[in-house]
Amino acid sequence: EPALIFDLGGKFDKSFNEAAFNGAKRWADETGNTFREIELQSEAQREQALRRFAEAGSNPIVMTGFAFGDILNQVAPDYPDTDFAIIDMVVDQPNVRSVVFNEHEGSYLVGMMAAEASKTGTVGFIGGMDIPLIRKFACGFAEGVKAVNPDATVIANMTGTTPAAWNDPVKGSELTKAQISQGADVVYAAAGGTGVGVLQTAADEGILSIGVDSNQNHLHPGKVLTSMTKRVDNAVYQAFTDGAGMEKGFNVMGVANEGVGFAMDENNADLVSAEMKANVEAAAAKIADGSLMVHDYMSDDSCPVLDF
Amino acid sequence: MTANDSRGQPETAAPAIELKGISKAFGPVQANKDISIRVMPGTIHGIIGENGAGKSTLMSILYGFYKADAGEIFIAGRKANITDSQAAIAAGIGMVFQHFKLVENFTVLENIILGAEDGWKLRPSLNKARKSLVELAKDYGLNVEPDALVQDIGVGMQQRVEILKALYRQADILILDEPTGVLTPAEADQLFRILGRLRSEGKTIILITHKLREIMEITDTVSVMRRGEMTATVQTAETSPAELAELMVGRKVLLRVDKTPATPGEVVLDVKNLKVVDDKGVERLRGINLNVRAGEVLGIAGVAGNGQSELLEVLGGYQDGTGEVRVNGQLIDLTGKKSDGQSRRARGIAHVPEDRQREGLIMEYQAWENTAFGYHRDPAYKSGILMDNAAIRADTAEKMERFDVRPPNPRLEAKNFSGGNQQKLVLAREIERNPDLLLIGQPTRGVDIGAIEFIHQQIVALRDQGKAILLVSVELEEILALSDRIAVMFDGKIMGERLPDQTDEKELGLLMAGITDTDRDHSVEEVEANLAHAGGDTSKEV
Amino acid sequence: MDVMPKWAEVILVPLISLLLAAALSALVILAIGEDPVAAVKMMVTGALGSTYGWGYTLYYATNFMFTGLAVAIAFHARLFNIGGEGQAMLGGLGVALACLYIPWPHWSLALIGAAVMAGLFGAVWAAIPAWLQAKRGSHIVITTIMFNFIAAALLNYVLVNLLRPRGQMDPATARFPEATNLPTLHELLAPLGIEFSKSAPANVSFLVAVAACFVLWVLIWRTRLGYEIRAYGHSESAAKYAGISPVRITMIAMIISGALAGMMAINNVMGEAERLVLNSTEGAGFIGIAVALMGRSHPLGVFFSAILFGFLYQGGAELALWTSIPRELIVVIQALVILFTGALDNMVRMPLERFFLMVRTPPKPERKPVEPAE
Amino acid sequence: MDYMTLIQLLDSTVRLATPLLLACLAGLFSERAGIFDIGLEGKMLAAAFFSAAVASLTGSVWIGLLAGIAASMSLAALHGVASITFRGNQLISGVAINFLAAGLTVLIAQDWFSQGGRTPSLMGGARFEGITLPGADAIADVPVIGPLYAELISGHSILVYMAFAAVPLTWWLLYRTRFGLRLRAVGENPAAVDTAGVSVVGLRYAAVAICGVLCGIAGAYLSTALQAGFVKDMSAGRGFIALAALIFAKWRPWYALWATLLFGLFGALETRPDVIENVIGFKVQGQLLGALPYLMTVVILAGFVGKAIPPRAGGEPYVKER
Ligand SMILES: Nc1ncnc2c1ncn2[C@@H]1O[C@H](COP(=O)(O)OP(=O)(O)OP(=O)(O)O)[C@@H](O)[C@H]1O
Ligand SMILES: Nc1ncnc2c1ncn2[C@@H]1O[C@H](COP(=O)(O)OP(=O)(O)OP(=O)(O)O)[C@@H](O)[C@H]1O
Ligand SMILES: [Mg+2]
Ligand SMILES: [Mg+2]
Repeated sequence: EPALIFDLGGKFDKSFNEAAFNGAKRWADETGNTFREIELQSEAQREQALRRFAEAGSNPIVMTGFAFGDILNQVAPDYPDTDFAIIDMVVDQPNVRSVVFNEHEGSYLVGMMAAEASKTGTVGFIGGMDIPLIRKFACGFAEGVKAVNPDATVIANMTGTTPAAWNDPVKGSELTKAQISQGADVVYAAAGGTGVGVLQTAADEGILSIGVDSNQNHLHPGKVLTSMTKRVDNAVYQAFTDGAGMEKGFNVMGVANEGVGFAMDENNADLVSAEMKANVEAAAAKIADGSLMVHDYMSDDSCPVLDF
Repeated sequence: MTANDSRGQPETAAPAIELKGISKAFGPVQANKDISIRVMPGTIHGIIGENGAGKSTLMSILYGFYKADAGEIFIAGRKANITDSQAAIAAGIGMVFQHFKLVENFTVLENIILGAEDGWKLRPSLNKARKSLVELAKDYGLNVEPDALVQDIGVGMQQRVEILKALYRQADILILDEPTGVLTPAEADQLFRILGRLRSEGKTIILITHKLREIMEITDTVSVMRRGEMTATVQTAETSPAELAELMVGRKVLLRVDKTPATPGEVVLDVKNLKVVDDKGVERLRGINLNVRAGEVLGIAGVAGNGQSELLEVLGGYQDGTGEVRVNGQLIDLTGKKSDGQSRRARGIAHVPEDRQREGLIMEYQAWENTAFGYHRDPAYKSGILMDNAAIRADTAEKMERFDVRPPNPRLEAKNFSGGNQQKLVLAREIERNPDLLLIGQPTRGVDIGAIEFIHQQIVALRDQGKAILLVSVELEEILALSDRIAVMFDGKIMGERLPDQTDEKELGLLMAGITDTDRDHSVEEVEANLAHAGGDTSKEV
Repeated sequence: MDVMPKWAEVILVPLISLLLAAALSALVILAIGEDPVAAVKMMVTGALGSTYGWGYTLYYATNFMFTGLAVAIAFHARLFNIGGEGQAMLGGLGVALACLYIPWPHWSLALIGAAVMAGLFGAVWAAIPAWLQAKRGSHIVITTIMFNFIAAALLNYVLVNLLRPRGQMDPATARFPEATNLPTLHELLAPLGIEFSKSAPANVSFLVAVAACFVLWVLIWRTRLGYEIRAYGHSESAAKYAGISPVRITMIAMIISGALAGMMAINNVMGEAERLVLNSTEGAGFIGIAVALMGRSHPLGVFFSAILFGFLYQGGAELALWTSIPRELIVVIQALVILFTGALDNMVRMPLERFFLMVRTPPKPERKPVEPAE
Repeated sequence: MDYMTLIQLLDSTVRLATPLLLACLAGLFSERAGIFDIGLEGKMLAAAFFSAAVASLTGSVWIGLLAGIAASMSLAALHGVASITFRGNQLISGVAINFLAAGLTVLIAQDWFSQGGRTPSLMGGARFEGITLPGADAIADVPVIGPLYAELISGHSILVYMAFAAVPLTWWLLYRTRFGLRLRAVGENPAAVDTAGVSVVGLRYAAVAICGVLCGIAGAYLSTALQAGFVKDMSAGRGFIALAALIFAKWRPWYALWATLLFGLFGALETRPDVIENVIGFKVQGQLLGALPYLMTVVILAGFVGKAIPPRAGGEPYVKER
């Protein structure tokens, strides 16, 4: 029986963890099998959950979130017969599959769309907490914007410095309004539950928004320009399907293998012109074949186009 | 069947109040035991008894503040069902509690209408109250400033507010629980004039007091309580203070202080030009000069709030001041780090503060912890880096024994001792230190006569050992009885010094009102006007 | 003066309160369609049924002991320190600096060094609000709340911009060197021949916490400083009379309080995570308030209520692992326990008192009835 | 900073201050009556959930508002039972209520909607829309007062106007009516109220109930006016900030308005680093920006606000005999 461990945000965070849950559920629905899961309540439970599931014979064990990396590195050698998959982090152990996503690439693509959809030449980014992962999103996004419109302004705000920053839609709303008053007409939210407020306010105020992780286009049909999809669901689904004895090593999920991308569906069909779509797809192709390198904030802890 | 018939006594009228078989226990403590009492209309009925005898409890039951466990209450011959204060008020009962029940940051007027407003809007109620206040003031000479905050007026004034509260509610029966405990003789006299006035109007008054002089002066009948029981009820005219005292305490009580003339020695305390400015910037002491010699008691008389408290505080080390204070010839710091209670104690100054509950004791501390209070850094109470609790407890047991503190249990919390016994705890702590100088404020406030006798004996004994004593009291009787010299304070200054055998209450009373030409005749109004001027912030006295 | 025998007050009242909380929790579990009996069984065996369970229970309890004691000592001086959370964060920073930048030869020295740093950092973070309260009259409740937020921002800055190893995704410090790793109870007990679970995080900090309980008990009830702190807490006016400086007591009580809260970091940061992560305190500072209040600010009470909360945390984790009961249920159970044992205790006490008053032998006639009985 | 920016900043201030103001006034009633309440946060959260949930189920935001108020009042009643009837510790009771609300809202949300502790998004009549005050459109283009009226004063949800109206109302109730006199008295000296023949228990329950109503509106404002639905923990510490504002305001209604507006302004400034940069001339580092409101509060508190004296009987249960 496989197991899935969600990060502290909880499985219904409408983005990252929820995507993982959807992948697991898809697997369960298709195979008719069951899986174990746990939503963590505290840091100490990371190791506890890993060990308990491993000892109870769960295999493989999939976990979401970079915060598991350090602990998995310690725990994995103790259970050589158990396979682990970690999402968003590289752990170099023989029984671990590491799945990382090139969020900067996906963000670059939606950044391009934002720049093309923007009439004011000003777009906004709203992050949850100011942590490197979020800067990676922001930097890729800004680069995409600048690629289309070098004169565009990117306003980037972070919501807060406590965990409440991920669950403060009211603050998300206010930030959106503040960005609107500075001229932004497309905003990209990478802020968990706070993003709900961003998308809502953007819809209310008649500007476009960009969702994150899952496809959030349906939240406000016709108001969400697109979503930067990070196919965590596929990663989990794949790990569950491969089951025990799966292939280990690094899996880099980028634009090339459709690990990240932008969401198109009937909800945003009218918002994205054919030309826009073509441009973005062309860029995607270039990223895929390596002719276009999007700067990864994590590579040198800095961003050439955005100042934090 | 009326209350009168039941006793079969010939009565001209039904008693205004009759209590039958009232019992009340607080947990294991039986505060009132099967108490019966009848109070005739248009009389003043005194109740006396030791601390903790159950007087306040009984009155609180009558006022509906506590519920009796058993017993019945009859008002004007009819059985009354007093379930709460509302019912008591409706039955025409008003009560002035021992500890005033006033909202300190409300105005006088607001306090008076609280609970007796008419209508839900405040304005009309206030206006109406203001009018009746003027009338009441005229009728009874109860002058108050309606818009003053209660925390800014003196205790005497607060007392009036409490009485006005009852009168405003048209009380026919007025209960006063130790009303004179914090009043000066002048204020007390005025209170009694008002009570006399009320009696003549047919109102019934119950007066609880520890002062036999007051009982003899104003009451018609007096009841004595002991240990939760009503032990006697007598006509005031047919009894004497000595008899009452004996009924109360169960033994003969010396009503005078026996002392030999003083033999003053060296100057122990020498104060020059002492000034104190309080937090609000008001000058509370305006250049005090005085000295106290070894082996004498200097009594400081004065209306509460004229700087006596500040004098004790600054000498006790917890109020900053300027000027020159010497103890045994050595200058002491009046400000800064070295000026605190600890350094004063190190200089041989002991201090019995005016307010035992707010300052002298930690009410939640057990008796033994309180015995160390202020002296907790004494090496004798130390064992290694810890406090030697066993030593403190042993010491406490001895002190309690010597000072006859009851119950003599070092592990009882201070709040569970009666007022008199709390005071003895403080005295034991301070006197047994054998200080060079004892500062002592209001030593017998609210204390029963048995305890007063004892406390006075201790003070005299300390003096006879050659110690210097600075006594502050608003009780002129006490000042006259204990002091070897008397200084009168008014408005932060010493108005004059007198010798106890060359002065009297009248002269001191005038000095206390700031009037120095004491030979002339003075009208009541003049004295009052002066007093009002000096009233000051005395809320802390309550 | 007590109506009830001491054992009833100390054991019976909390026990019945706890049972009431459990009964209500059972109803909630039933309402969401789960089996309450099985759930309780799982919690108890999961938290107390094995050395593994105990290892986690005690780990959480250690955190709560530190923060609970921190709140308790401040309470004795009538100061309400809501800032335990921020002080613990700063304590974590202190531990991290001590462990990362000083080459410790042995864990025992590292523990001492880290504890000192943790205490120091926590104390400084408490001393500022204390000073503002003592000197400027700024209400300590507001300032400590504000300092929690400021601490979070500071920690965020330090971890993201300064202490995070280059290229690391996790806003956390590097792992502390091997030499600073604290021995777990497993390692400590093994030489004594006691088998204790290897994987549980309870470590030597637990012993430090227990020692802190004892030291604090001595401090509060047996030393002159404790005497002064309590005196000040009961009555500021009396404290002044006795020559106890309000400024000094406010500062000292808050510094001790902050140091204790900061020292929590030797458990969660040094003992468990072995690196400093952003979210290391996880609200333990706030739980400390409940722990202190439930323990009536007495170190022994704090000890037991910390264990109770440790039990709830670990039992809750077990529930989350093996059932589909949502983790919020655990929060509800915690709420009910706090409510019944801490706030509704009189609901149990009042009828009990009446009962004991009824059954107690009537006072002997020769006893003076008005003298308060002991 | 130009005029429009100022207007926008103040507009944001008003929105952010409104829930704080309502909660602060709620706390004011409770604490003025002598009942400390650190459970404002929990009551707000519960109200936020129930108003959104019921609005979403019924399609009517007004019914939602009532449900939110009812939920908040139930928790207030619990606080009352614990701290008034059973004379329990008011702080513990408040802590417990915060936990209870945090847990129950998600639990029930999951049970009702299965959307991971969220309610569905509210649409149409299920949420409060901003209302345009008469004439706002007409004078919008008038310089200075046009934007002031049309942007800042007009266009908020009805709850904002209710919150602001609650300030004079509270003042009037407290200082001009019999109820207010008694309420203030019971927080200062309950024995005085008791001996005056007025029920201490009754008054305190009334105060706690009013506290419940106001917290209920505050919560409803979060989820049905500012947002279009409930997200777990969405009160995000605002109850504690309201408590700080209450102390800041020295338990007075008008001061409460200024205090919460100040906190609102800090919050608004935090969303506009560009404005701050313009005003002070250099860029404020991100985390410092986040900490700024709290630093400013401490500075103002230490520098300008004197000692705050709470209601004297606050926090102590009223026991007249043991
Ligand atoms: N609220 C209370 N709770 C418990 N016990 C009380 C309470 N009030 C009084 N008692 C007990 O009842 C006894 C009688 O107290 P009461 O206040 O009636 O005495 P008193 O005669 O008024 O004394 P004093 O002269 O000191 O005012 C006391 O010994 C005390 O132990
Ligand atoms: N809550 C209480 N619990 C126990 N005993 C009490 C309580 N309240 C009062 N008492 C006791 O009741 C008796 C009388 O108390 P009261 O309130 O009349 O003041 P007091 O002790 O006479 O003080 P003072 O003489 O300074 O006015 C004392 O024995 C006091 O200790
Ligand atoms: Mg009495
Ligand atoms: Mg008395």
